[in-house]
Amino acid sequence: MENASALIEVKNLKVNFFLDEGTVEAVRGINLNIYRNQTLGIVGESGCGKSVLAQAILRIIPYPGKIVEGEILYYRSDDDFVDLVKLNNRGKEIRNIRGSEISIIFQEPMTALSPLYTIGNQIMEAIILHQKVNKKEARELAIDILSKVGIPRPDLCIDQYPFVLSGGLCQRAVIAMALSCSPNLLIADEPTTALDVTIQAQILKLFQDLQKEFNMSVIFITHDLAVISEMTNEVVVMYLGLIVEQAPAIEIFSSPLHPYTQGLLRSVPKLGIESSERLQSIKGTVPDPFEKIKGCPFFPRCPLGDSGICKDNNPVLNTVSPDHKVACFFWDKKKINYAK
Amino acid sequence: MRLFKARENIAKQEKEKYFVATPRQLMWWKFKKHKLAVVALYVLLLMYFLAVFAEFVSPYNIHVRHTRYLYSPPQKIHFFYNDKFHLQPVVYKLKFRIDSITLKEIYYEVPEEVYPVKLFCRGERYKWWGLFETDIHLFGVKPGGTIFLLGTDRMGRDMLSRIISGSRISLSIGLIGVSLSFIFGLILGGISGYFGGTTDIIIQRIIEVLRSFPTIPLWMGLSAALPMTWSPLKVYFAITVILSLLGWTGVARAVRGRFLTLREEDFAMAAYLAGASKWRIIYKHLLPSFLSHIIVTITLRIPGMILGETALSYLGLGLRPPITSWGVLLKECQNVQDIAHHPWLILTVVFIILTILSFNFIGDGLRDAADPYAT
Amino acid sequence: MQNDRTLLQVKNLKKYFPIKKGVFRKVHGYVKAVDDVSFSIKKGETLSLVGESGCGKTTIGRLILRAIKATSGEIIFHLSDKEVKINKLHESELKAFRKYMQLIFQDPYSSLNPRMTVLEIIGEPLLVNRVASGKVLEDRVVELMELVGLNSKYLRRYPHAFSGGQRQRIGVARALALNPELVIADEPVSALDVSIQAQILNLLKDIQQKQNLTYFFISHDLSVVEYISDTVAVMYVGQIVEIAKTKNIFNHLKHPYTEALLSAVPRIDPGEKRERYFLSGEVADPANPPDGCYFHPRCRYAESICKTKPVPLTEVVTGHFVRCHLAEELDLKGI
Amino acid sequence: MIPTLIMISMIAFVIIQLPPGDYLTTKIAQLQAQDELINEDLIEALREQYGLDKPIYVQYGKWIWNILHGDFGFSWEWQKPVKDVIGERILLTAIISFTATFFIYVISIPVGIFSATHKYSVGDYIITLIAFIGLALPNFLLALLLLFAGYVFFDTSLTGLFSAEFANVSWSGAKVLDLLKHLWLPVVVIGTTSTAGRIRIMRGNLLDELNKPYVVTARAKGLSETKLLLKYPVRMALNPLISGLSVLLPHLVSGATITSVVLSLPTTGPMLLGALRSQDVYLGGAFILLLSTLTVISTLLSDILLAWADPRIQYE
Repeated sequence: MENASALIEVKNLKVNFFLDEGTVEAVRGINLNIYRNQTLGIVGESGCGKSVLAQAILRIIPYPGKIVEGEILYYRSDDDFVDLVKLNNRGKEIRNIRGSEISIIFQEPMTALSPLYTIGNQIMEAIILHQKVNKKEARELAIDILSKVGIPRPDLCIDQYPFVLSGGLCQRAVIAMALSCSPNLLIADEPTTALDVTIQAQILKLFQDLQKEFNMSVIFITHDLAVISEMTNEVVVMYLGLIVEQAPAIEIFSSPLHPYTQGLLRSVPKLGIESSERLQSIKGTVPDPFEKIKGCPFFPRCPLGDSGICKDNNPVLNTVSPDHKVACFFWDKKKINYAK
Repeated sequence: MRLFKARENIAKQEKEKYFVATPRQLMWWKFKKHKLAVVALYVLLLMYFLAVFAEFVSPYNIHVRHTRYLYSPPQKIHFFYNDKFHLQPVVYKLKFRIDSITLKEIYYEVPEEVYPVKLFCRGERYKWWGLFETDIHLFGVKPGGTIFLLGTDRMGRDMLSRIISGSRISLSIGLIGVSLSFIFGLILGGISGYFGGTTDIIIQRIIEVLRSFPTIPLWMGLSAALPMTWSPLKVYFAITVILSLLGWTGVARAVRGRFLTLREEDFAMAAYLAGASKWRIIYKHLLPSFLSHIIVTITLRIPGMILGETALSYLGLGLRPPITSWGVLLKECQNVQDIAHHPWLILTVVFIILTILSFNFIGDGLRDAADPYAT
Repeated sequence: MQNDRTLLQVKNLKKYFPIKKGVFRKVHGYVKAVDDVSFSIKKGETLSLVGESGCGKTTIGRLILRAIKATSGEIIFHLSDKEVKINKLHESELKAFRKYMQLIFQDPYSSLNPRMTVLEIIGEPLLVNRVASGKVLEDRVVELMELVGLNSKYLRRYPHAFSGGQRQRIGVARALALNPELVIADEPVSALDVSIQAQILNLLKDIQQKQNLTYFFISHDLSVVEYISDTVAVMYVGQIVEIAKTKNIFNHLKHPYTEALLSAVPRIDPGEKRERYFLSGEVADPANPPDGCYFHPRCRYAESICKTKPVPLTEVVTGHFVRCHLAEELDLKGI
Repeated sequence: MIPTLIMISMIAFVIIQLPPGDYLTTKIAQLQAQDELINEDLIEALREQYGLDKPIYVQYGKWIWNILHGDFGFSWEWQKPVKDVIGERILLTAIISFTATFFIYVISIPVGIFSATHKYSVGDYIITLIAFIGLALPNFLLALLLLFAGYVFFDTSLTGLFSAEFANVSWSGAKVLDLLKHLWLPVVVIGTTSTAGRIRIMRGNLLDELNKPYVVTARAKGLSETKLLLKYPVRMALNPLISGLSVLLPHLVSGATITSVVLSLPTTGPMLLGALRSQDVYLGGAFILLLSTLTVISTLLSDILLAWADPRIQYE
């Protein structure tokens, strides 16, 4: 954060999915900066648009989704930048960025790899694609990266098919693939959700170590607040395609300002905290994605909501302190302190 | 997103209607989206209507030979005659002369002699399904005129009437054959899927063997074994059984597959743990879920049955005259010369293709609709 | 609440699945999915079973429900007037007995038949056990829907009309329909969104208080387990490695695996960097477990005895059972 | 596979024995009625050799025993050993079926890929429509229509596999060329339905695969769309087509049988038909047995191919 030079600037990004049943506004106007060497956490429940945001950056939004507005500026250096939205999503330019400068890791390690090819084949493919090396060199690089992600006996593992490996090993292989070309930005979309806790801990540790080693920015997407709190220094909370709060991790977990963030924090059971008290859940459910939302998206479930203003007006993301932004009309009305 | 998949046809304010919609309603709404399937459904309904009311719909009795009109080409219906347009369609009188060189009959129309096409016209007497005797036909012309819309065959029989009448056999053989193979398949596939173990292995083996037989040679072999002395009705049923003998393997496989996956579904387990009996689980939980899929499978199998009959009859191993089926009709087109000189004889093909196409479209539409809850 | 009556007792429960190979389906060995498990649950309490995927926790749930039959061991259900050995019940007796124990499923989608209305789904246990029918049944279903916080005017809706959380409520209502003594909840919140999880957990707790229910709670999520349970059993490769009161499991734990599990759980405590301990390697293969203590290849305290000598589950402190040779010597860190 | 073959041979034998009486009895009666001389010795020898007076299982045993020793029996109709009658015809059937298989895959895979990757485009609709019509056009009808078209438009008869000058001469380079010239029609006729079906299958499979996570991962690697498509989803979507080979071949053999009757090809069809009509049991039986064996071999072939194409199968 000290040398705050942006790597990615997302400006007013809007993504719609045009389905037969109607249009789903998955991302509804997002502004966001990702800085060099920073780990940005994006947290939110299913359907909040966090994965779509990640896909938008790589321009791999699945059909029938489309970026309808906005810019995603990618800065190779301070004055060499490109608007990813303007690139042809099948063109050479974006393909050169994918996998080499920006790479992504998905939730299910087993399905993210094709069962028809060996781990090595799939990793080497990325290496050969982006680096000027021959097959033999690529293989050595692949073995090297596999050992970096902590795979035992990488020289044997490289010739294995994904389905003979455990979930944890597979995820390591996927990470190896993503890191094989030393990207500037790594997007991790729920990378540990499908894994067991002990394996999750291993993988999270691996992420922390690798980030230092590779000098890259990381976008860490998850629904798990605890994982976010361990992994990131800056947190973005999303709800229904919008950012509702953004702050450094320490601040967002100690003094969350948005009622949704507060609700989320209160509704998860925390280890070591007396269990006699009831969890305070957020009422209601996430609304129908086809519904057009006019006012504050959280209004129907909000404990502070005021039908006068919240119902019809969407609050903008306000900077309330130098590095804390919140989109709520009543953020200062009901502060709760989460510090222990 | 699951929640919102199947509700294309309902406006927002009708949400509640969607929420309480039965599976059948959901399927129908989804089916209706497949326009071609809906069209095909109407086409088939029409076909079956024709088959049921064959004697009434066809202008002539199928066995009546119009000996003065052998190999008559299709007659045209005219709205424009006497230099004027009329609402009442007519046909012209059909006459022929002998070509002096080839000695062939050449048919020509006589525009001076018009016969109005009348609805509910009186004609030859017939007994509808052997029940009601009447002489009313859907359409026809007065005695003296002829109305051979699709021409006549070598014995001067009206082709349209024969095709309509043939549809009764061809269309029913598909339905009955499929029903038989459905029953075989359901029972054996159900047993296989439900009990598993050795029973399953044995049944699977039998299916495997039957599937590795090329169907047509097997059908041919079996039909060749039918005694020539059998009555047409007996032959008809024997052929149906032969056709379904191989058809059931596909159904059995589909049933077994669905059974195995559904048996593992949590909701079946829930019913079991609630104390529901095996039969309740089968008919209340499993059957409704896979019935629609099975219907798709058998819909797509009917064409095969119809074609099987057609093919066997065409080879002379299936139905034989005096039974009239589409295959029997096609038998008249054994060689190129026949077809080349009397191309209208091949018009039966159009009906066959239309039917097969319709079944395929409906099957396609049903497949889309079969699981309205799919994501 | 505590009336100290044992409701369920599980003794030396084993379930071995044969591994069949080849054309003749010859048995080539066994997957020891559940390997000598014993515990008991008191009436009105919640016992949670935690462990990583494949450790056999779901199998134990199914064994208690007699959805599958145990290889050996006893499952004894203590009703107020009689004792029932579940593993010995005949099919016919079993059917009558099912009403005493019910299951809440993990997946709120596949556990509800999409072709049945809410009324039919919740009413099914009542109907098939001939408890109620017609209007009486409908009234009871309405009552149950209100109990789990569903609007009873949705009686005739189909499952597709509901969100995940609401569907899980329907599942809970179905499980409660017959007033069971024991409810087995197999990861009931892990398929739900964070904000919905809390709703369901609260619901389960409220109903337990209202009806003096007993829960057998299966989960991989330690914070959920801490919140909901009175007693916790930790499983590793088909065995219980530690079982004790919740407080003791989290604060005075005695097994290195429990320690590793707890250490692995990510926490929300920004700023505070705790010392973590990472388990290396992978979970042992239940078809071919290591000699001695199953955990020894991954255990940082392992000594030579651990590699050869199998460990029994021993009571180290009253009510605190541990399966570790070194349980008395180690000083492990809790939360 | 061996038990399957044994069962097939049993069924084939039962089928050919189904018609009442046997050829010999009928033939003798016929000859006697015409007061012709009967070679009693030959008939007795044959009766003995095939155990016609023994119970059916003995007959079956003898039949199979002889077949295992390369003797397929005697064709009454042709008055020749069955082996001499059918050799070339089975070969031609196999050639037609395998060529048709090739034709089917060469057409259907690329077209299916196009259709799936251009979902709901004009091209997709046209392909879909053609595929549906292809599905609705059974072999022999298509053969009839093509014959008709050939006659009307080109005034030629499209029947047969060889030109007249090659029909009855032994194999030579020129004859092979002539065969190739005639082969296209039966191949098209037999292959159309299956091609149409496989286009639909390929399209469906590929559509299922296109949005799988492993495809997205590969795309995120920066692969070009074409390379990506061919390496990942297409390879995966091919597997059902490969395993479908085992169903395809019986189907083609079936189709070839009836088509060859319509097109009067010198393959198995017309002869099998004749054999069945005249109860020439050993000829018919040999045909059914050999055709079925052909398809069993194809099942084996598709299993091997699939194991080669999908590493998951080797690990099972």
